[in-house]
Amino acid sequence: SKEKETSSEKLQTLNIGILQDTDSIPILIAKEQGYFKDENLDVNIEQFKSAQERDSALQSGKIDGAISDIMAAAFANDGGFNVKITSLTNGTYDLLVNKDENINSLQDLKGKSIAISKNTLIEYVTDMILKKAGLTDKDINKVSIPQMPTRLEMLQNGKVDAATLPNALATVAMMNGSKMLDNSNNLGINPGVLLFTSSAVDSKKSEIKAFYIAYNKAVDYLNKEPKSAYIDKVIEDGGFPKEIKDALKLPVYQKAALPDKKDFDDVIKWLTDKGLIKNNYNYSDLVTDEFIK
Amino acid sequence: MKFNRKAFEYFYALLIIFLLWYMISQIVNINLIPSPILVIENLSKTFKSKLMIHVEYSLFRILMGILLSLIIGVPTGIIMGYFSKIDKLLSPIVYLIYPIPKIAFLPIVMLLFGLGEMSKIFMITVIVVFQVIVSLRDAVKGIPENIYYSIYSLGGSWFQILKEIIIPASLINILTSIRVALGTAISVLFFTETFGTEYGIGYFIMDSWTRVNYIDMYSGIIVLSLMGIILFSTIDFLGIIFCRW
Amino acid sequence: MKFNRKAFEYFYALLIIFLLWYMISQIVNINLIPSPILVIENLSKTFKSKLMIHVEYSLFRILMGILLSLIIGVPTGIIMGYFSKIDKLLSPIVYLIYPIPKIAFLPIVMLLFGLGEMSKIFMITVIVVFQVIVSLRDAVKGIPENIYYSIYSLGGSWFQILKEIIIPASLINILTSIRVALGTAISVLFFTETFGTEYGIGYFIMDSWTRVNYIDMYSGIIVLSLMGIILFSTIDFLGIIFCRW
Amino acid sequence: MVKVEGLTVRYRTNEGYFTVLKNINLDIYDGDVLALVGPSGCGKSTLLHVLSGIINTYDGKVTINGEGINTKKHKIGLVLQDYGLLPWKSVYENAVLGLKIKSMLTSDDRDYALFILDRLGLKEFVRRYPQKLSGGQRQRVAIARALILKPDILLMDEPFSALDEITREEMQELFIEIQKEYKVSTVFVTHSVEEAVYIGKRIAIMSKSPGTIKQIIHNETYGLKDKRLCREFYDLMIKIRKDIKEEWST
Amino acid sequence: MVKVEGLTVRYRTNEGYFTVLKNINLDIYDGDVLALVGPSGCGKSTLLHVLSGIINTYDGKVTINGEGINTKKHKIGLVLQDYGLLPWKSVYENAVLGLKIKSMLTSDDRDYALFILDRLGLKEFVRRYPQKLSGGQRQRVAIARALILKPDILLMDEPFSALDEITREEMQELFIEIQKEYKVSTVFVTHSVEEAVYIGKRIAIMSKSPGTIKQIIHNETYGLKDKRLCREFYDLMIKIRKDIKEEWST
Ligand SMILES: Nc1ncnc2c1ncn2[C@@H]1O[C@H](COP(=O)(O)OP(=O)(O)OP(=O)(O)O)[C@@H](O)[C@H]1O
Ligand SMILES: Nc1ncnc2c1ncn2[C@@H]1O[C@H](COP(=O)(O)OP(=O)(O)OP(=O)(O)O)[C@@H](O)[C@H]1O
Ligand SMILES: [Mg+2]
Ligand SMILES: [Mg+2]
Repeated sequence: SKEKETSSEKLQTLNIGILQDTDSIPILIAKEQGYFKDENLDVNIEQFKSAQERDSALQSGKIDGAISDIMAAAFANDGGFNVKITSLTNGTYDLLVNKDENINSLQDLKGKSIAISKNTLIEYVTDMILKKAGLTDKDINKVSIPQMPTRLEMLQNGKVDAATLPNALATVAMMNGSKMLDNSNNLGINPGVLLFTSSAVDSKKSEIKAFYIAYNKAVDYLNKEPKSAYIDKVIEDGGFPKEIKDALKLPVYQKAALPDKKDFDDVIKWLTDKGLIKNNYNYSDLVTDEFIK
Repeated sequence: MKFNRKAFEYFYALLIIFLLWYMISQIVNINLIPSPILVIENLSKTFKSKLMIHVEYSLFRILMGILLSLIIGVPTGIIMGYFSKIDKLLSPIVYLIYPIPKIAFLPIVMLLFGLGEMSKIFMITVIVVFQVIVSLRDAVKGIPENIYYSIYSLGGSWFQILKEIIIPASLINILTSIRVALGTAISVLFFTETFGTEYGIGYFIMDSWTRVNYIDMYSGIIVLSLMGIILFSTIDFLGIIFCRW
Repeated sequence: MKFNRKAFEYFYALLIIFLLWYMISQIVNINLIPSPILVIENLSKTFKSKLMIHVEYSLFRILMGILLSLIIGVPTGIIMGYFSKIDKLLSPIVYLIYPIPKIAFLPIVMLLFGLGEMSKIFMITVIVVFQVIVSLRDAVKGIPENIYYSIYSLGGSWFQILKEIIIPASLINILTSIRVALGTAISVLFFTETFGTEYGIGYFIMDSWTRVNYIDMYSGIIVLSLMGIILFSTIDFLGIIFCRW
Repeated sequence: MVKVEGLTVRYRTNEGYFTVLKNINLDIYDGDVLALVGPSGCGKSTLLHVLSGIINTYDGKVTINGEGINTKKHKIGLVLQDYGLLPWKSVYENAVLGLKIKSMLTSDDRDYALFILDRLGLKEFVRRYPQKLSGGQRQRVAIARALILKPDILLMDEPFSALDEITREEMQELFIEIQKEYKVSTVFVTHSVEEAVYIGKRIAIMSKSPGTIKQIIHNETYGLKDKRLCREFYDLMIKIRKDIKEEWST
Repeated sequence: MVKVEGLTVRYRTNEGYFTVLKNINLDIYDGDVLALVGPSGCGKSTLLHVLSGIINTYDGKVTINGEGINTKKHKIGLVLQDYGLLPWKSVYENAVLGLKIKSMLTSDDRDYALFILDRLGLKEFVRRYPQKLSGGQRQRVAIARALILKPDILLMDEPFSALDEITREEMQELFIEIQKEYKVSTVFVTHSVEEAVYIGKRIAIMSKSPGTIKQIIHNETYGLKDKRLCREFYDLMIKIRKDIKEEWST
């Protein structure tokens, strides 16, 4: 890698915001394994505890890109902040039911309460799962609990009958006896994406390209190495609960790819149907294939 | 006439803030700071249809929260201020609990009080009550000893001392602590209205924020401000009525 | 000896709280409320190696935040309290801004101050400063007119009036408002330390929470409480030194 | 009867304990009028504070009719040196505070209160707050409060010090009149030897700090009419002035 | 010279404006000692508040040496009726407050301050806070503050009202002594006709509220030694007493 350093021009630092979810793991690995350094790229990873903080940092230009989702991208553009989706990320979202509830199929959810966070990917996934079972908003009682750990506790202590949680916390719930009814992976939907601000897309092209080279290397690493080789580090840096170390089922990571067009259109339809965005976005409006061919 | 003057002052304050805001929005010209004109336009269009219901929910929660904080905090503070032995027992406990971020106990509160109104009001109360206790305690401690002399010599009961001396002497401080409590209560709405509800101005702001709808968000903030001003003015008015000496 | 007694009082308060906590944890027996014994064990094992650094960061932020709030809030409050014309101009503005949930301005704060220390300190300051302003203003307003008479007849300058009358007369209230501010500052750490840092006791608590590690979380809360107690005691001590009359 | 036996009072100051009153022995008979004269700072106010139950940590024994001071049971009328008015109560409310605390504000009381306030020249101020009164007016409100209570024991700390000579004499007459009617046992502190002799049945002379009682003089002129025209009146004044000059200037 | 021309002062109360002083005309010559006598509530304190610059909304004209009252320029020594001590300052700090405000606390001043405090019998209390003093001691601190300032104009509101007779006489002597030395123009309010005649060069008698000046009497006995042994002294007292009795009792 020494030769590379001399050959290429100096790259700018790339600031990436991540949340505590499994989508972020390839980035953590890339940093950890020095893949960014190999590309002569400085990546500064900023951890955020909530989507609001991540979006604030993005909107104020303090980070160039972030692990996010299609709805956040649509919201941002609708609010006048131009961001571009550059690739898909991998994560699953599980719909769980309390262990003491006698709910064995999606149909049993009728009349029950589900904890979600409103107008986010969590609600989207929940809606999609319910739709598959032929249920609508009227059939169930959605309860908004934005903080994920609180949602987890409410589920485990029977304050709600069901809840939708991301992979890591869902694993905790399942370890404690909650049952998974369905998840986004089974449905084949994947709204998680990596996005960059359009100013970063314009001014940090080579950086983003270098970033994806490292990202793909990390995906290779994840698919090749046994979980035990990296899980401790991932748990530590990713902010995951220690006790899920063995139980955690990581998603199958894919090399950087563009999101599915159907996924995208479904999300936009969901958003426009609910009146959450004013503009109707086409795939090409928000997604750029510049970095992934 | 007096009322008119007051209204004028607020009007002028609003004007200044809007002017400043307008100037900043024009200078920096980013979406983060939308022009106040757009916001007011949006507000005037949607207030009745969209925002009113949120205001009603929030108002109820704030008033209940403040009321509970006062019901608990005022007596506790007064007793701690007057009986230094009780102060010695309780103030370490207050000092220990006050700085704890109450939001960390949100799950426990939700377990105890459910997902409904109770837990929201409880959260407001538990955050605000300590400010009330500390202010009241210090106020009562600050009453000069010799004010009590006449009532001591008359053999006033503890209840009479309370009624004739302690409460009037610390009335200004009670009002101050209500003011401070109110400000805090309104701004913590934001955290208590994010769960288990789709109503409340805190929810509205947070939701607009998630949706990156800054115009809605600022509309909500303006409504919150106005709510604050109305409540604060009520207290000022009470102050004028009750502290006439 | 006096110090010992104080320490004893705190010790006893801690004991009571731990006992209560222990009983509750035994009765409900859910992992949301771990036994205090486990927490203290964890704390004693990890305090030096894990928590110390968080305490240092947080302490710095709190002290800077409080300091800034006082530097801004005390003069503003005093001036508003003394010059009723200025009060009439400024209090509508204060009343408008105070109840706004400052967290909603996070994007703007980030824009102005970045993700680092500055924006955290600013957030604390902007939340706390209004409480200081309101308390101080009300305190200065409450100084009886006739206390000023001697200095008026001596032709004291505004600065002398400030130094000889206003500050000593409102010293108790300044201390009260520092107490209230401190409690608030510590509990908002929680919201300001969640971005752009991996240090700070607020971060530690939040991080433990999202990791569903309640033992760590409660360890952090205990540390926060103890920080509070130490800071509160310092103020009590200052009060004894400065208010000797 | 009020009995003070071996009373010693200390104040705590930064420099340690400070003895204010030292071994005071004093009897106040029923219907007695004891004038207390003493140099500034000798502990007169402190003594009244003890008698009125404000100070209750002292050495010695203070009893009223054989039992300890019980402010709930005994009706103690007190005029404090700094008046002790409550700024948040109007003149009328301040004046009837004593009755209100003793919970017996009948319409007769109200009439009596207004009568006394009128006699004290405060009629037009009943609805004012104390902060808006002159010094002498405030003092009269304090006197009114004590008198309206119709107390068993009346303790007055320089009650006429802020009044002009004419008002002062009117007040003295009023006091004598009320005293005659209700026979209330009274201790009153005064700086004026003339006043002590004019009003007092007995006159106690205190020493410089730490205060002790040096002399108790039985006032032969008590009850005489037109005292100020009597020779004995002036003789007693001269005697007392001589005594205190010797006593206090050392 | 202090010149008061057509001074009228009103207070605002809940019931409207209340005229306290009405068309007061008064000259205070340099080195003058004007004793002000008036019934309680007639506006004596209010007049001193005007002269000392505390009240500055009034009708009429008040000038010192031809210009308006300027508290920054003139050194005004003021003894307030309620003393006006600052509770957070020790006796010494309270006493030198005037000098400190006028920013000239030299070591000579300190010596003078201690000398005055000693003369007022406050030596042992210099480090105490006012709340721990007796009424008379507080009053003496207030007097000390005014004297230590070595003022151009000295305004005293019943300065000796809380002092026993002996101390009072000592204070009177001290005042006369200082007045002789520094020739400070003085206005002092008193309730005692005897004191007015003993100290005053001129004696102003005020009417009942709303206060006006009824008479200004030139005191022929001013400056006499051993006044209290002079016939004229008593004659003047009797005359004044007669006048005020007529004047105030209507
Ligand atoms: N709270 C206190 N703490 C300490 N010392 C005090 C306190 N109050 C009064 N003293 C002191 O006790 C002594 C007696 O005070 P007291 O007020 O009883 O005097 P007094 O006889 O009423 O005097 P005066 O005639 O001046 O009112 C004084 O020397 C005073 O300095
Ligand atoms: N702040 C005020 N507001 C309204 N009225 C006032 C105020 N202060 C004093 N007064 C009234 O003004 C009149 C004169 O008051 P002032 O204090 O000047 O009297 P004074 O001559 O000093 O009486 P005293 O001898 O009793 O001290 C009184 O009748 C009083 O009730
Ligand atoms: Mg006294
Ligand atoms: Mg007066």
